[in-house]
Amino acid sequence: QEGSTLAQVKERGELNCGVNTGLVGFAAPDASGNWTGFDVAFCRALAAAVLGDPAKVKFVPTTGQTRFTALSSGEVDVLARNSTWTYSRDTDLKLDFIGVNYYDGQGFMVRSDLGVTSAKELDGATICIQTGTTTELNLADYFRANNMTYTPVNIDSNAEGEQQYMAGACDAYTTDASGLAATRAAFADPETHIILPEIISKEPLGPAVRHGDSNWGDIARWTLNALIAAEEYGVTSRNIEELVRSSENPEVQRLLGTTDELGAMMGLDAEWARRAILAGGNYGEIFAANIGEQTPIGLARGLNAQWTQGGLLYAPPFR
Amino acid sequence: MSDTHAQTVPFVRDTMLPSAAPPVRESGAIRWLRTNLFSGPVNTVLTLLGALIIWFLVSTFWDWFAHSVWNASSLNECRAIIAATWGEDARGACFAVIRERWNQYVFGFYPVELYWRPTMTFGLLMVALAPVLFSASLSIRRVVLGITAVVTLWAMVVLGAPAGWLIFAAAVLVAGLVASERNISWMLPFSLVYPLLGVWFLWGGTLWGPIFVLVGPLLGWLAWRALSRVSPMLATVVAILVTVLFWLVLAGDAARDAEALLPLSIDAVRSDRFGGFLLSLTIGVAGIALSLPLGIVLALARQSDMFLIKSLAVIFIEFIRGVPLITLLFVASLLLNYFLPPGTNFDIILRVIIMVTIFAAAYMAEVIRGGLAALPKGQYEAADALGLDYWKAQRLIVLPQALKISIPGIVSTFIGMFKDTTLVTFVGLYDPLKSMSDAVRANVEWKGIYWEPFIFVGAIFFLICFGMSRYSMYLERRLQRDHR
Amino acid sequence: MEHIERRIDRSQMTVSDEVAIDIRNMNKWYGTFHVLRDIDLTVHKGERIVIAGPSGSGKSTLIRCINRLEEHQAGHIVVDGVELTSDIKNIDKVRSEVGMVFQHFNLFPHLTVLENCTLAPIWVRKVPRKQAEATAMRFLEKVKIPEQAGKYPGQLSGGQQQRVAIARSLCMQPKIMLFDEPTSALDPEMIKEVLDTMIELAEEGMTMICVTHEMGFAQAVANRVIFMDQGQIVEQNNPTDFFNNPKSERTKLFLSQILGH
Amino acid sequence: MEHIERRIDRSQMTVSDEVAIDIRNMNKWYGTFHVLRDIDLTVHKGERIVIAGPSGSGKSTLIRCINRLEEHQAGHIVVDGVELTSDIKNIDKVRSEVGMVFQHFNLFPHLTVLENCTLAPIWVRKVPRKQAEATAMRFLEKVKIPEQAGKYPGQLSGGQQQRVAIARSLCMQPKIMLFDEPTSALDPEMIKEVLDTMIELAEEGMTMICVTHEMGFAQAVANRVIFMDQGQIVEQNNPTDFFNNPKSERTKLFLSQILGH
Amino acid sequence: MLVNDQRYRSLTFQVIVFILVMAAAWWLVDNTIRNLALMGKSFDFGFLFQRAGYDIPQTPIPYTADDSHLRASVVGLLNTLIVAVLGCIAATVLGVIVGVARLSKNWLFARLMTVFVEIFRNMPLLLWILIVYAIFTEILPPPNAFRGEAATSGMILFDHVALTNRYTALPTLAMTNDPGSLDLGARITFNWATIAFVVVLVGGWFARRMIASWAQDVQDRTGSRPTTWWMSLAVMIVPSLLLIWYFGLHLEPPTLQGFNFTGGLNVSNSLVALWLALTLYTAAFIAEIVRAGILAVSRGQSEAAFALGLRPNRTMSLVILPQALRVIIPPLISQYLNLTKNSSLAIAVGYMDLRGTLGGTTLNQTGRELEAIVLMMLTYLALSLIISAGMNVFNARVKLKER
Ligand SMILES: Nc1ncnc2c1ncn2[C@@H]1O[C@H](COP(=O)(O)OP(=O)(O)OP(=O)(O)O)[C@@H](O)[C@H]1O
Ligand SMILES: Nc1ncnc2c1ncn2[C@@H]1O[C@H](COP(=O)(O)OP(=O)(O)OP(=O)(O)O)[C@@H](O)[C@H]1O
Ligand SMILES: [Mg+2]
Ligand SMILES: [Mg+2]
Repeated sequence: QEGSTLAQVKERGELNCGVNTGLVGFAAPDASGNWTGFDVAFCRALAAAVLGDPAKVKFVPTTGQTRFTALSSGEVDVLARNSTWTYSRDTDLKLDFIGVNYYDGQGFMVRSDLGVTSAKELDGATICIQTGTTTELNLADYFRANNMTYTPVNIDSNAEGEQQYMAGACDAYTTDASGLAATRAAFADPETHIILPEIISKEPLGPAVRHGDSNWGDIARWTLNALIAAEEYGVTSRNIEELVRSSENPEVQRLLGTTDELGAMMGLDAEWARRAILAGGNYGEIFAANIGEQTPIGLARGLNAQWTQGGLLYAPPFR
Repeated sequence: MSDTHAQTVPFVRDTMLPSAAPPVRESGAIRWLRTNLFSGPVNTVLTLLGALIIWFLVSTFWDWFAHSVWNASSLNECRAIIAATWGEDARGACFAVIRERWNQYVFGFYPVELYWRPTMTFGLLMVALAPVLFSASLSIRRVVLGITAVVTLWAMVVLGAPAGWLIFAAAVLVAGLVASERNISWMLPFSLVYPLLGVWFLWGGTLWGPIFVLVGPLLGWLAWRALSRVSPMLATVVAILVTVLFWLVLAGDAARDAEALLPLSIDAVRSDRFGGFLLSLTIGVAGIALSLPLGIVLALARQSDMFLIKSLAVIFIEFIRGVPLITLLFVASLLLNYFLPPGTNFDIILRVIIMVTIFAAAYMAEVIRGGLAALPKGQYEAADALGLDYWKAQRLIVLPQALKISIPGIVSTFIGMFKDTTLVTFVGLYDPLKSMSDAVRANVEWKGIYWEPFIFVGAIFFLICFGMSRYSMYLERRLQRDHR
Repeated sequence: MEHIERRIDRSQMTVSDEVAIDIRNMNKWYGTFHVLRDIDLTVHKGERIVIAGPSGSGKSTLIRCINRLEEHQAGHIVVDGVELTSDIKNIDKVRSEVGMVFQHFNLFPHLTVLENCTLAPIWVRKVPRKQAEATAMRFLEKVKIPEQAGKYPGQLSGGQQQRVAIARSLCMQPKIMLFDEPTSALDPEMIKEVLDTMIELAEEGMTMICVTHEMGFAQAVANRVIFMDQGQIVEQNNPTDFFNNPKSERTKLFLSQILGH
Repeated sequence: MEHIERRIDRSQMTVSDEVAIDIRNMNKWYGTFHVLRDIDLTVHKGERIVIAGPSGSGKSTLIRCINRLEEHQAGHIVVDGVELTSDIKNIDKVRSEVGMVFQHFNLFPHLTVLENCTLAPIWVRKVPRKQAEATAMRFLEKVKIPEQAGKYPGQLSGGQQQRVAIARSLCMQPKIMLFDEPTSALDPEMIKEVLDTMIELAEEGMTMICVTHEMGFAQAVANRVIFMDQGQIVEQNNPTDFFNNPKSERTKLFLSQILGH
Repeated sequence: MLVNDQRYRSLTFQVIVFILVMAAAWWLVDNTIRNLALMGKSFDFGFLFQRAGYDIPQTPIPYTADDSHLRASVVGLLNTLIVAVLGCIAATVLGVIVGVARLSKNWLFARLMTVFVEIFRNMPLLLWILIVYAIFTEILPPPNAFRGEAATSGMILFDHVALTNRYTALPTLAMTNDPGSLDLGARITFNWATIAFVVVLVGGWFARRMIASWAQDVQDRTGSRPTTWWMSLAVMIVPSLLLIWYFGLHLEPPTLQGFNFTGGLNVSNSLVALWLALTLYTAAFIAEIVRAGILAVSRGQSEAAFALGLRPNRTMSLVILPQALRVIIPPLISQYLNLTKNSSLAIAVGYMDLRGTLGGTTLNQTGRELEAIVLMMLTYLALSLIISAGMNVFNARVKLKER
């Protein structure tokens, strides 16, 4: 319809995607300004699904403080910035989280020579924390619940957090465990830092869209689901052409638009999911390419494995 | 004894004494040292203190500078080289990061193959500014334009500009040099269209856009010509209306149609590719160019005897001056969309430019108001008595004098604004100071590098701002000498 | 007559019957302060009128009303057939017919002497620059400083500046000239130069109203002297009678002070 | 003698044998520029000395050396028995005995006239305020402006300001007064007021050294005129002989210029 | 035609402008209302009374995560004021020193100060904030460097102060005879001892004034001014010493316990860095103002004072300064204004000022950007209006009387 986000995006010929200003593995520009990362890949898949070209994305770097406003004010069409799905954000902030692309939890990183092995031993510590995040609230709750005190050092960006932590200006750095891993991986001497076992919160990270345009929400949600489902069914960017021709699996056929025209229900064509998967591969491929164990970030799949593998990823059926 | 002249001994000198050299301790280096460094106990202590400070600074930083590494691909490599060359404990600077990433600091994420375009844009800026800034002195113009021409063309060649554009730039620069020798005001038309050209060079896209933007005021001017006999006020209103309507209603479509008919475009570069000093300069130059006229209007409004106009100006100026710039930038990035019709979305750089302009204009207005207030009332009366109307009196009599008085203030406002362009980092733009350095540090190779980028960026800011302030001092002195 | 040495040629100094300025029953207040009270004054073409009076008597205010630098609140002022009302057209018309020379010259310091003189002709009268410059040079010659045309006012002496101011007014080819104490800010040596220029103007038949304390000038040139006090015209007469035979007590007092000084 | 009208009472103008200022072989350089060359000058109590000479000849520098506003580099200056060296005690002593009046008055604009006059007595001489004010009023009366005591300098005319400056110096009850072109920044009408004040001082027998171009004053009041050129004393004589019968060529030239003017 | 009538012309013009401005305002408000409706949001400050939920490192008044956003904002405002006031004081002191030093006859020192001024004026403040902060974090030792036998760093000032890369640990003032606190409600308390000290200091200040006026009186009567500095010192200090003795006030040095120094006051580096950078940057501007102010007093003034026999220091205090101050104070106050506004760059070092709380975390957690930013701007506006009102009063008071 006129004025819908989909129409606007098509009219513009470009998807505006809000991302982190720079978190290696999730979203960061390289020396020539090309964006790469786990969140970036979702944006590209969405652009491919909607516009037919994974390159037609404009990445809008947002800070922890500007991200939701950027979304609600219409500056970005979708926010893929490792944001936690919470009750109040979904309701009061008028966002719609369209799913979870990374199940995370907040953890702590400390130097191993500090002799701390549990978060419970952090009483009185100085802790670096990014402002404007849920981690800030979790941290306050966690220390109160355990009757401990701490001194927060508020930082503005991940880069600054690393600087403070490295210089010893804080005893511990807290953020989502994935972020910690990414940060630790980039250190010159990763062995000398440990990530404490406690995960003090649930941090389901996912892309969000504005409240009120359900069709656009559906498109984003099912693009994510398509990526997850593709992994479940073994559809990869390499075998997809072949599967289009030869797949016998009706679910795969529907997903790839060879039988039912599911895309039309959302105002897209039949091959939307095919393009989304081709853009950067299925969920597993994206994960492996950006943050998986082969990358410097080196995250294990863990909770983010398919339900069939003991993880939490569970795409609803395509029918 | 009451004779007045009793004590007078008449005296006449018949040979004039020659001028003698002062006593040794009163001349030369000794005297200089004595009067300038050791003229008393306090002074001697100060001198020693000063020397101590210098010694402290030099001894602390000398090693670090002396042991600097320019050739390495990562911080660790730097450290290895330093350790290998100057020993394990040596500390040294790793300017290799500048060498590796200078382009990011200078051009942001602008496409590498198009670096020549911003280069050319800012080179030609000098030509456009020549009639305005360096109008009075031929020798300065010669030096500035000469250096600009050489540097710009050299840089364009190095950056791989296409031959056509190289010729174009050379032609403009040579035209500027020629005009500078003859009559610099020949370049005024170029100065007038330069803003649009500059925008086109930087952002690219179709040339028809700027052309049709230009058509608007042209139509307005025609309307004004036609109506000015009837009523100047009506004519002005109509002219503005025509211009704005043309821009809003026709210009976009016309440009698209013209482009379809006759494509005239260069590669488009999106705003999100702007960063580093390119971003600072773009915002700074645009802000400077826009804030001066706006500031003049605000100052005149504040000086006006129309109560309503005056109050509006006062409220506006005091409001803008009363809040920090970064809250205005937050408004630009967070709130502007609330105030505009649903669905409007315009470029973040443009929004930042608008906010920076408004901010600088409020300060500018106060500076210019000071200049206006310094003008004697007789000047206004004389203009009135000669039959000049308000606008002519302002344009011909009042503003030239008021602006001249305000030059130091105007330039320090410019400098302040240029420094403030670094604050765009807080709305997610890649300023050279913080965001760009964070982006560089986000890479594994350069994690942990702080001082070198600060020094590099700081030095460039210093050069530009210091240059501006010296230029304003020169201008002030020259204007003082003239007219006297 | 200390500053006036030469014989004055009165051949052109004819007063015509045409009315140049007609002021009827004019009143003006500054706030509640009544500066000008019931002023009636008719000036014919070619008249040379000197206005004298103690400080604060409203002399400046009166002549500033004539080209509407001040607004009057009651009565009528008709200049060259145009009544001064709040209509801007009329004001513009009157101002371009009436030249004014101020006590403090009020030259434009950022423009050269020539530019000072051509500014108004070019922008108000829309005269081509070449022609305006030619006219300006003619008048600069008339005030005897053509060689200073390229200088800035700040480079001239007070007397020269005031003559530039006169030339600047003349360039608009006004029918009437107003002078507000044109010599009182000048050093004694320079007063003569300026008075000479003004005398020459008078000799050519210019209609002039002049506020001045140069009684020598008044006696030599004026055809009418007006004495003002407390915002009113107290006495007016031809100069000979005015100086030798003042009627009102106030005038006598004033003259004794000013001439005794 | 244009500014001096009254008869001058010479009864008190006696010159004693006591030496007030003794300058021997004094030399001064600005950098390498030799401003004062071998100055020898003895001033007795009660003398009134006028220093004349072309601009830049070092007149100001000479009298500024006398109260050590400038430092001399060779020779001796003894004022009232105290030699000026870099000893601060001596400098203070000399300065409180020597009053100085500047060309540009240099009144303190943030203080009233009375405060200007009492500042130094109170802070330097430690006089009680009441008494300082009484003295100040006496001297303000002497310079004929007691009624301005409560005003600020900015509210006075130039002549009044200069008289305040003289009164301010007198309030320190100096033995010697130095004047550096006290009238040259004044309008002609005001020069008279200031000269009158200076003449009165002379009549009371004050030792004065005065740089001035007022030759009328020199002739009427001075007992000695000193002519300087290029940093040297070229000629000195009593005023009558100095003006009527100058010896040196330079003096003649200078006098012809200054009197012909 | 109305526009051709002098009387109505400006009226017409004003009416047109007024209509245009009103139309524009209406347009903006209308857009805002529609946009809010589209997003399903309201314009409502109720969020200020909700639980904030986040902690603030520096809390001048008691605050916990359970307090409301309003209280968090007040804490932020107080933090803004703390850094602004400290910055103004320090910048003035440094600026005056540098400004005077630039005028010094000492060539070397004057040049050095010129370099200082030019360097700090011509580079962005943000750069200085980042550099100073980086110097603190990179160069100072972490607290655990003070630990144990093999400590690599030591405390300074008789083991009372520790400079670490997190904070400056200062000793606390402890009392053996604590008189308890005055509760002002809203959990704002003042220790009676503090109040006693304030009272004594203010009283001492008045006593000093009285001594000064007594000295003036004596001088007026007798001419010589009694030496009063020791009396002034005594009335300022002796009562305080008595109080210290009465309350048993003593310093308790911070001790390293666990991760950090405790038992003292830890002044965070973000505050110190922000304060220092603001101070240095503003001092460069103030130095220029001071220099210009002193130069504005003509040389003739000091010469006249010397010729009257006044000593240089009296000349300074009686003649030069009173005149220079008139020139200096107005631009000085606008520098104070700038400094206060610039303190909002606290964001760069994570100092939780008004912008960091109300305009940062609160805005972000509640999503009330319109309300939060409007409130924040109004607060800053009120601050600057208060400062500039003070300046206007001052200007009117000291204007030189002219003819
Ligand atoms: N703008 C004004 N507002 C209020 N009163 C004014 C204004 N201008 C002049 N006046 C008062 O009006 C009176 C007449 O002033 P005007 O300047 O006309 O006197 P004048 O005769 O020209 O005196 P002078 O010889 O001193 O120039 C004076 O008392 C003056 O104080
Ligand atoms: N501070 C200074 N530094 C260097 N040269 C100076 C300084 N002051 C004065 N001079 C030079 O010393 C010379 C004598 O100056 P001085 O002011 O004593 O002359 P003067 O006789 O008083 O002249 P005038 O009549 O113009 O006041 C002049 O050539 C002047 O340029
Ligand atoms: Mg007058
Ligand atoms: Mg002199």
